[in-house]
Amino acid sequence: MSKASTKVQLDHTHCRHLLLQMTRIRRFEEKCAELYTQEKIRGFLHLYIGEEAVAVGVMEALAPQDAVVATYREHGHALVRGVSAGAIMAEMYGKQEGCSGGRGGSMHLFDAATRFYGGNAIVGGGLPLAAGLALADKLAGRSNVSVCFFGEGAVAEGEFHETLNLAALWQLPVLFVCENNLYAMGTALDISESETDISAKAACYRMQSDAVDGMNVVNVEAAARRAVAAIRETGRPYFLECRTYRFRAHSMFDPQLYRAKAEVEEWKGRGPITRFKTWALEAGELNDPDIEAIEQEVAHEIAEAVAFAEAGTWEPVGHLFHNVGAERRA
Amino acid sequence: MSKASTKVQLDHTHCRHLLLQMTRIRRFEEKCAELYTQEKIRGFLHLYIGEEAVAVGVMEALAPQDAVVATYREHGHALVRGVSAGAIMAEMYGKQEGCSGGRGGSMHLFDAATRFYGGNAIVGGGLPLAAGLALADKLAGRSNVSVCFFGEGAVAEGEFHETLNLAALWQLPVLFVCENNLYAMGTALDISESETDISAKAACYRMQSDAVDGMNVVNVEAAARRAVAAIRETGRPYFLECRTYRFRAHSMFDPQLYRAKAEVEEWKGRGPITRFKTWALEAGELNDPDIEAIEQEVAHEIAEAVAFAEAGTWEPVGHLFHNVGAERRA
Amino acid sequence: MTQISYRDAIRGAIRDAMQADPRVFLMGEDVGHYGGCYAVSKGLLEEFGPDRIRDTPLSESAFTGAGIGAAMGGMRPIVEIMTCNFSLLALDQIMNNAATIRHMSGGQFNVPIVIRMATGGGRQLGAQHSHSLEGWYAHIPGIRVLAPATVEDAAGMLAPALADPDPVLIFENALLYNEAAAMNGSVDIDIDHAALRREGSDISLITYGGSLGKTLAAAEELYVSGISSDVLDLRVLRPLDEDAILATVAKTRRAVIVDEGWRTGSISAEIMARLVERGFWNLDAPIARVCSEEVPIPYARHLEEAALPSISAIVAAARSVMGRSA
Amino acid sequence: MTQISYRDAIRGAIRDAMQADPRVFLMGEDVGHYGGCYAVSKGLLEEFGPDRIRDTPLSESAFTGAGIGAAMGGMRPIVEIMTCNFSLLALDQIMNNAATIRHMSGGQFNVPIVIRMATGGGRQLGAQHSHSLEGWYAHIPGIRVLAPATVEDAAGMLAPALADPDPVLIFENALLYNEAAAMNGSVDIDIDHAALRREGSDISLITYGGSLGKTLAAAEELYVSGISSDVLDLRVLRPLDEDAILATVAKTRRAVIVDEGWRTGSISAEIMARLVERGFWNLDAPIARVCSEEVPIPYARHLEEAALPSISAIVAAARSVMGRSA
Ligand SMILES: Cc1ncc(C[n+]2csc(CCOP(=O)(O)OP(=O)(O)O)c2C)c(N)n1
Ligand SMILES: Cc1ncc(C[n+]2csc(CCOP(=O)(O)OP(=O)(O)O)c2C)c(N)n1
Ligand SMILES: [Mg+2]
Ligand SMILES: [Mg+2]
Repeated sequence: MSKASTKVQLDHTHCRHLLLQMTRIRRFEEKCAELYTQEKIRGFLHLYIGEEAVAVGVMEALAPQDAVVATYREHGHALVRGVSAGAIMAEMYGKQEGCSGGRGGSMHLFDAATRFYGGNAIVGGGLPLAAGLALADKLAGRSNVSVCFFGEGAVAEGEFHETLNLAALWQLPVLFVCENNLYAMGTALDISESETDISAKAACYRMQSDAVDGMNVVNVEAAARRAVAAIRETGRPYFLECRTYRFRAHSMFDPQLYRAKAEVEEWKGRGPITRFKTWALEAGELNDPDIEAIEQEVAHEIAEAVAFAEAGTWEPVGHLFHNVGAERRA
Repeated sequence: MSKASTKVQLDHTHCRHLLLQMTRIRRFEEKCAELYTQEKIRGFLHLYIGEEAVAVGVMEALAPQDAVVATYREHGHALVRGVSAGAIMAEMYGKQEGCSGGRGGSMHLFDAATRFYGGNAIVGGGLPLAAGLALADKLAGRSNVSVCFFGEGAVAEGEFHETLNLAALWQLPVLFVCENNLYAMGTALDISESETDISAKAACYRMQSDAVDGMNVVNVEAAARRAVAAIRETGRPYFLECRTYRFRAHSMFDPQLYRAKAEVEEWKGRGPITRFKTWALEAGELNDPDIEAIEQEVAHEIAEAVAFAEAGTWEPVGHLFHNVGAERRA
Repeated sequence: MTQISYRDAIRGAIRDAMQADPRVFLMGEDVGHYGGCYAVSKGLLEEFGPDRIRDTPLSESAFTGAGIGAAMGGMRPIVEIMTCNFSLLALDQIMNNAATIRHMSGGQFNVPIVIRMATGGGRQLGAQHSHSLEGWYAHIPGIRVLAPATVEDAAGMLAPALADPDPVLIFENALLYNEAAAMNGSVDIDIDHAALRREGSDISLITYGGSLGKTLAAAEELYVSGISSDVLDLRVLRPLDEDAILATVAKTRRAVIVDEGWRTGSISAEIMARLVERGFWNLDAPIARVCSEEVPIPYARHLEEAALPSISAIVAAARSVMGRSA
Repeated sequence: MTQISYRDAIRGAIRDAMQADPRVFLMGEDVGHYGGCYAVSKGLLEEFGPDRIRDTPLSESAFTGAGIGAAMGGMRPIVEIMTCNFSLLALDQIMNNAATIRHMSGGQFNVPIVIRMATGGGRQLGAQHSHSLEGWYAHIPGIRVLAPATVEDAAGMLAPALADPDPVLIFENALLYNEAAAMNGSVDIDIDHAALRREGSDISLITYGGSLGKTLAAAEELYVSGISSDVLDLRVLRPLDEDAILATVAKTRRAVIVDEGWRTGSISAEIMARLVERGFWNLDAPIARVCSEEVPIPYARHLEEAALPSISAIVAAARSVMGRSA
């Protein structure tokens, strides 16, 4: 990959694209929240609202053959990775047209076509998988990168430590993206980590790292491009901390007793979409009609996704034992 | 505790004591090896030979009410902590007079009287226990220290990471002593850690740390005294890496394919006992009759220990279900 | 007699224990500032402070192990593992330390820890968040396993669990937290015996925890169709109250076991084994069991429902054991 | 026909697999430079190099998870967990990832991993190093569990395990590594069926893995005293070969299950349950089982022996099921 591609080209096309992607996530999830109250979507629903710049920025740096591992807060990642909104929505409806056939739900979106390896609901559980995917690529002589997203809460887990060591020791092409939104459910960072500078942890494993304003999509994209370029060049892992914030509750059950409304409002003021939109308008890269067109395009996509999900079908109960094993049925 | 007590007083009495303690371990374990070939001792037998300075130096810094957690390579720790040689030997014979009633064996020496909490055979498994013991002391307002010994192999385990974070975060009075003998079974340090400077890892958790020549008992004692004093003063954990080497095989089954004989010989040249003895003789703190007396004293102690173990009795098979639970029997 | 929820009953029990004994403290993920992921500990941080209502990092193994250490150090910790799904990360500490230290130390040390965790499916949480592992844990010698199925048991099991000098695991079925019942001020609960929740004569329905409600509903349905059931709530999954199990089946001579664990290797298999070993000649028909189907629990509602024990499956199994047509 | 050991049989199988398929690699603690803690992989590092014979740090969860990831990425990893005692540290990866990903992904991804581990007691290693967890693992849907009891199975089970598109766990009883047997050059082994290791008519002795030898010895002893036994080696603990289990008991009408797991919740309970569910009317007597006693395994030799299944206990159980005096 050429050096050039590690630079972000902020022309009209690209600005439109970034805003479109962030808007897709935002509106999609607003719709999800609505559908949740209507009980169309069930189970746990973890919204990414406020953190869109991270998934959008990082995905820009990836090639189609790269692999992605995410958490239970992964609608945005799946969407911008290229999983269709309809397939995601249908999954949350539990329909067999869903991207996981209705078996996974919100926390377990999967998609083979885009090498999207889930949707993992065990905090820290996805990190070893990403290392393994990278190991497979390395052993097979492929120059792919495996990206692993996780929250700062995962940093306290043993698997974080074990995996970072393994990846650095074995020189595995993994991009570790820590979405540091300051809370793990209701546990603030300083209640969970003795060292609250997350990006500093990479050094403990002799891993290259960077920290970036996760509310700024351009910064994230630039940092991710640098990271991915470094990984492809050196074959070694890289750690990227994205400092961000979730505007909504942890899940739909969370009364948010652990943080002040004012804090949330303050962060909302720094929202990634507002901020980027304002900048792009001021810079003249986008204009009001562009914005309007984006919103319409997104509204259309989401309406179609909902329609697709609504029209989806229930897998016959007789299929219960499908997908437990290849041939066997238990 | 006064500043003074963090200094090592190298007078005759203390030199004799240090040499005695190291010699006790050495001769005791040589005897164990012999008894193992005679099948008096069974199971796994992990010898500490070469590493004596670590246990001896560290234990000097402890008070009786402090707690100790060790690994499966813990004969030396138990001995210098004050568990009687007879009780340890009887344990390895599997006799009910053993310090764990014959239930534990070599890897599970326990002793309530000296707050010796084992003898843990899961690599890394003892670290959380030490943190918990320290938490109990802290919550109860006692100023004890809990010391946890573990090998450098344990550093790769998730429990190491989780526990160091917890101890630093909660300010628990734990002394973490890493016995870095360069190998975890046959796995050399640079095959298991991307960062081979073990003491540097403490900084990742904002924990104070030190590294010391673990072949020099005086250095270890001094470092341990500083560490324990710091813990008692601050209430915070402390990390002490002792750089050492095991002269024998990992266990009695190890053909040692992974290291060169020359390397072992080189380290033996730096052996903690030879070295300290030579120094003390040269410094005039000890003389040949002292050494002779120590050897005799130790030989006597060990002979008694073996006699005690031999004279020990087998727990009736009907007691099989004892010590599973307090009252219930399954 | 006031109406209280299972959740509030547990909170009350924790509060009582903490007031009565300064050695008791609660630790786990989000037990403090968040108020407990199921709101069990809501308000306790304010009442007892962060030393005794201790939010932990996401470090299941370390904080469970620290609980074991603290128990050996004289405290009486209540460790909350958010759900049993995450307890796998702490299993080494539970099986290799908590369950063995008394034994390995020849009885010198004991581990008076209580580990609470939520369990069960039925909320469309998918394959990683719907395990029912209580029966599986009951395999491990050296621990006691409790499954409170009623508000009364939720209120009353904690105190004896804390009084137990050895590790006690309490599995709270997450669907029960909102259940409410009228309750007396004080409860005196034992953690040794099963309880007969309904008396009948034709068949024994043996169950525990989250399946008790379904089983009682099935018993009612069966009753209407002329089949009268004993419903035995095991309450304690380890050690099993074998006498109670044998007694009910000695009376009815027929049994169905209902259990939310996966069928193979479930606690229901163990109960069948015990009945065969000591009650074989009392049996007039094969014992049946209604368990979870052997699939990772699916997200889609209809599939999840099909995977978990249902009232109709219990009724059908009982009718079949009775030799009646479905 | 040459005489080879169980250990060498496994090594040969690994070598063959690695030569045949470049996607196969072995990773685990001390598989390389040390030569494997049971010397299974001795010499393979020299032959295949450190990329394919991969020494791992002490990080059971991460390297097992990395094996799962590598399997999804197209490789065919053989992950060695030194012993099942340490596998508890990797259980989250096994149960929550390996066993569920095919299902959660709606069949898009599969996990063709083989996880080998040593199991069993009998070597005076004490409570943390003597677990027999294979039957316990058999509870988990989405994985296959194998227990090679013979040199032939040790040699032959790896290839079909690697060919299985889903996770396969192989439990090697550590006492078997030194067992030797005459073996043909090639073996063609299936991993679906149990095997009848001895034919008889009076009673079925059902077992697997490390207990097969003891069970065959017991069968011989029983034979001398006039009791003729079928000895069924389960071979595959999940999915159980229920037909074979039912068939032998249909023939003999009596059964003893022998299993090194702790009794409560053991795989032997499951076998009893299956026999009751589908073979109840074939039974002429209660089924008995010989399991490990429900204690953490003690170090002292005589106590350990008392805790594990023994030939005499099997004989006594069989005689009792036959209605003979001890
Ligand atoms: C091992 C494990 N423990 C606990 C949980 C319950 N849980 C789900 S999300 C979460 C918080 C995770 O926080 P973080 O990693 O910061 O990610 P975020 O939700 O903020 O994106 C917790 C405790 C879990 N899913 N897995
Ligand atoms: C969790 C776990 N994994 C593997 C083992 C097997 N094992 C026992 S000791 C050992 C090496 C440990 O090395 P280190 O921590 O450096 O201690 P040392 O033996 O060198 O004192 C291993 C791999 C174990 N006991 N526990
Ligand atoms: Mg977070
Ligand atoms: Mg070492």
